[in-house]
Amino acid sequence: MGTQNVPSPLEEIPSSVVQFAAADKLINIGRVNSFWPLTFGIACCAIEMMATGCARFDMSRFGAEVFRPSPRQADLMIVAGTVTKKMMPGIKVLYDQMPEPKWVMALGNCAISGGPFAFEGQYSIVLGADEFLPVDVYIPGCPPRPEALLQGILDLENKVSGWNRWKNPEKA
Amino acid sequence: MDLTIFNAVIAVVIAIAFAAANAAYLVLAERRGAGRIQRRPGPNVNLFGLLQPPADGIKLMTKQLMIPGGADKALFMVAPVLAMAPAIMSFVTIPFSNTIVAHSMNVGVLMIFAFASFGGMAILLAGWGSRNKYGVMAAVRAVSQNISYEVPMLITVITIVMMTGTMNLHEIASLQSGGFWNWNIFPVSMSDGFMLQPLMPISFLIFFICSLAETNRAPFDLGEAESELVAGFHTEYGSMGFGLFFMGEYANIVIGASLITILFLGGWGCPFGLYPGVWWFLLKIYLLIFSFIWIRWTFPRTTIYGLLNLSWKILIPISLFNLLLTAGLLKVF
Amino acid sequence: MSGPIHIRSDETFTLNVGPQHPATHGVLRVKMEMDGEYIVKAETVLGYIHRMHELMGENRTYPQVLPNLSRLDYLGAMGYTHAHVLAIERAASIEVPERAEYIRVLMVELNRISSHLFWFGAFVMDLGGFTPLMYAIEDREHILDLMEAVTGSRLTYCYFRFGGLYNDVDDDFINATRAVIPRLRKSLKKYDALVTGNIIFRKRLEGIGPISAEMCRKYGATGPVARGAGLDFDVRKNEPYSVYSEFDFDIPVYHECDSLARYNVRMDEMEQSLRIIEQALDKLPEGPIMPKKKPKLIKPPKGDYYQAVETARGSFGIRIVSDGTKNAYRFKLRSPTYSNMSLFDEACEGMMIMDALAMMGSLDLVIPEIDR
Amino acid sequence: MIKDTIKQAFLDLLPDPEPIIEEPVVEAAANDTAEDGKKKKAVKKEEPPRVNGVLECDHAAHGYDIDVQLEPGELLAAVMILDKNDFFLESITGVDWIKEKQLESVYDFSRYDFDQCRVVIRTRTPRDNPNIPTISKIYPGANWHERETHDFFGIKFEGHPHLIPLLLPEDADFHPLLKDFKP
Repeated sequence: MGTQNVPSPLEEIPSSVVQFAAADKLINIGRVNSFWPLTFGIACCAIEMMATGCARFDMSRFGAEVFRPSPRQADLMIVAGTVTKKMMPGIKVLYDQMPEPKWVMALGNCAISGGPFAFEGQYSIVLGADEFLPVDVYIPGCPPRPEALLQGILDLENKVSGWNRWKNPEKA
Repeated sequence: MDLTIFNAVIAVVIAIAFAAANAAYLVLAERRGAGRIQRRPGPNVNLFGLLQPPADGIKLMTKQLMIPGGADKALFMVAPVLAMAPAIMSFVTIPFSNTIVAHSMNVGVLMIFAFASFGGMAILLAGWGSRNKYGVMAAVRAVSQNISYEVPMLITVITIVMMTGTMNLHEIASLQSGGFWNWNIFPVSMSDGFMLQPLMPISFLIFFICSLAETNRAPFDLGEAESELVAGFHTEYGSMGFGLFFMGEYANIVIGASLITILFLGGWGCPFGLYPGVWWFLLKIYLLIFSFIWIRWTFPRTTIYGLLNLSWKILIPISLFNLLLTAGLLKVF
Repeated sequence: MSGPIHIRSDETFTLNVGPQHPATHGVLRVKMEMDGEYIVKAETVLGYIHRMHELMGENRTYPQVLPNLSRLDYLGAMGYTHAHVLAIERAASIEVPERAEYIRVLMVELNRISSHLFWFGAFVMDLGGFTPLMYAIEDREHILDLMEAVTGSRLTYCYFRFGGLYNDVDDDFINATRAVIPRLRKSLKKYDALVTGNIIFRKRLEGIGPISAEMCRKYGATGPVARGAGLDFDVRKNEPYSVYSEFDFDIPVYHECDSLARYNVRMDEMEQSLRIIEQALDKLPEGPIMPKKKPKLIKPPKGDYYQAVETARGSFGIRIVSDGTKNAYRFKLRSPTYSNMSLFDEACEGMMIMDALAMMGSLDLVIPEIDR
Repeated sequence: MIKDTIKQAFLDLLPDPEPIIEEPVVEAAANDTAEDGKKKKAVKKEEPPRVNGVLECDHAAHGYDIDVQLEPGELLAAVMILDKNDFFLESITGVDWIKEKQLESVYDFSRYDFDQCRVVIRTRTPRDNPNIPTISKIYPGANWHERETHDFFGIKFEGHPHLIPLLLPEDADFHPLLKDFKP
């Protein structure tokens, strides 16, 4: 999955006499165990997002099934589908309405780069959600499979807290 | 004198702890229960999901506190507290067993209803204070719902009060000790002499429906009708404000279940008269809470007019009739 | 039970339902002028997922456009690609082997069931019941498994080719499909018991959102919306394409015109689709899946071609104006939900918001298909 | 058969009824293979634009039965005939004939009953001042279709109650499906 190694803002805090590292770690692990995504589907990928939340794949195992319809209660924005120029301000507002800390996932090729709709003569779409949002995890696919979304959530957990649910079998 | 104050403080602390723990773990129970009903595991990875509520709590507490521009700051801040506090206060008078009761009051039933009516107020303030159209609509709905369902609920409670002759919850529960045939729900009650009460199951049913509606649970969750009003009255609440609403909701459920248990199901008494104690009480309330969860994940939502019609056209006439007949029966037997 | 009598007050406010709203199933916006809980006037604003498929159809060659059709309506993608290949085959006069036609019908009907199952779950979720969605999606996953084994994708299929198919089905697929049919039949019975009979559910739908046959005609509504208004219109029967004339199936029609009628139509349609699948499996002929003679470059002769098919949402049409080159001169997509949605503004006037949203759910909207 | 009724009604409507072209030119091309089409293309380019008139088409080859081309002024009367005969509006769209400096508006009609008859009405208007009367008074469903056609082609529908962009942004001043459109 396309995670980037951007240093988390917590690492930039200058060290002081009192160390909060342990507390920070605990807080981050708490956060990553309860990503509440925003109920916000745009196109095809939203169906796979719903499929991920439903019976067979069940995002709830990782505490991430609480889809909140209000951005105030959400931590994670999954941009699932093509972002059009008409919709972009709306998505920006939704992102701004989410309280910190918040994360963004670009689900599917459209949200990554415009996908199949970036063609000559296109006037309507934004070429990827990262044109106006700080995307944390990119999940390619058209649409991505539910397993890919689950892996994306696990990657985001790792990115936020540096904590792994399981040992990486490839490294061991 | 000092001891009384000390006792009261201890009681309140225990009540808060009990309410908070209950609320936190009931959320988990709800999520796991929903999962079971929906053929999926639910949150189960960290210690069978037992660490899920702390994780949610940590997350909610460390989230940014946002007050939307244009909101009434004071109302916006006070509403979640008002949703949570009365629920905790109600715990003070609930007898968990013959000995475990913080303060046994003569007007315990009345006090709980007084506090319960705060719940509607909190929703109104939340919806109004957040200056959100969905919020206001949800608030208006929730208030009309609370008002409509308090009436049949109170009328039903009067039948109990008439039968037992007291408003003290502890006494009401004590009168039902012995076995399930002594419970108020049972049509033939024998605690102090033979009493024929064929209408008590109806009272129980009305009370059960009303407590579902009073706690804003599905199928009566019009205040936070997710598919229509986004998130209802707490649309603008994030972080712990939302958390308090959530906890308040579950604390209210516990209160509702406790009240049903005490009024109808014999409180801490064993169904067969053996080893009465707090465990029976907890068993009963958690069974009731499970049925609440079950109902929530089974039924679709009613409409606002369907809901009000149910109360004013069906439940209130039935409960009034019920009251009248019960009074007549009490006179005869 | 319809709503109580509404006494209008002078004060109204505007409520924006969408673009991000749980009930709109995507990015649709309805500007509602509200009087309390009542809708005085509604205006739908579209275009939030307008991706300009039609211009793509003109800029790209015909095979290149094929994947687009499944992005149009991701729930019933097979039916839409079917329309495209049929249109091109009609324009370029390509013969299709019989086996391919049968497999196409098989796939389209499987896809129709999966689409209706998803709609069923989402519709009940609109009404506040969350659990049926889970059951429906679980059943849907079984269908997706079948289709994935053959087509290679879960949602946005690009399985049909001009003249035939990309991949032949094998015995495993046929056996697995035969095994899934009784399972789905059982599920449909379960949904009937669980949802259709539920009193709250019926009270919320009976008599709510009336759409009369005349209104359907004036707005060009098709599919289950028209069939719920007593019109026995189904392109598969009225204007048989592919090999649909070989199959024995009924058009479910309900005359109540309300949301429950539209719900019932779709539930019955799943049963009919199962019947078609059974027959297609029985009749499946042997043979090739691609024609022997097929032009290397698809260049339909100059002219104007129209092809209508019945998708899960109604009559979908493709108009191709060809100028004899490998790109279309004009590529018009007539999407059924566009017409179905256009009557929402008029139909929801005077309704309460929760009834209006229940009606919106019963229209079975897929927003990218409206906006194209 | 409704087909004959409608055809006769259209023939009566048109002021100078053209003879029905039984074997239209486009039809002949449809039966040819692609290779032949290539050769003929050079010839066809000089073909004049289609004249107004009623055309009976082969449903199997084109997907519709009756194809009428008429002046914008006759549109309302023609649509009224279809309305009386219980047709429903499938869609409205446009075609940009840039070489002929004309915009064509295409109306698709169909029927709900089994007497299947798809009717296509075309009307052409000059490209520099495209004006066509609205049919949204007869078919309210045309409202959205006409707005969409206005979005994409800039055809102005006279008398339309609410001709603002529907699919394009509210302030859009471009018409993407015109052949000379550059984003």
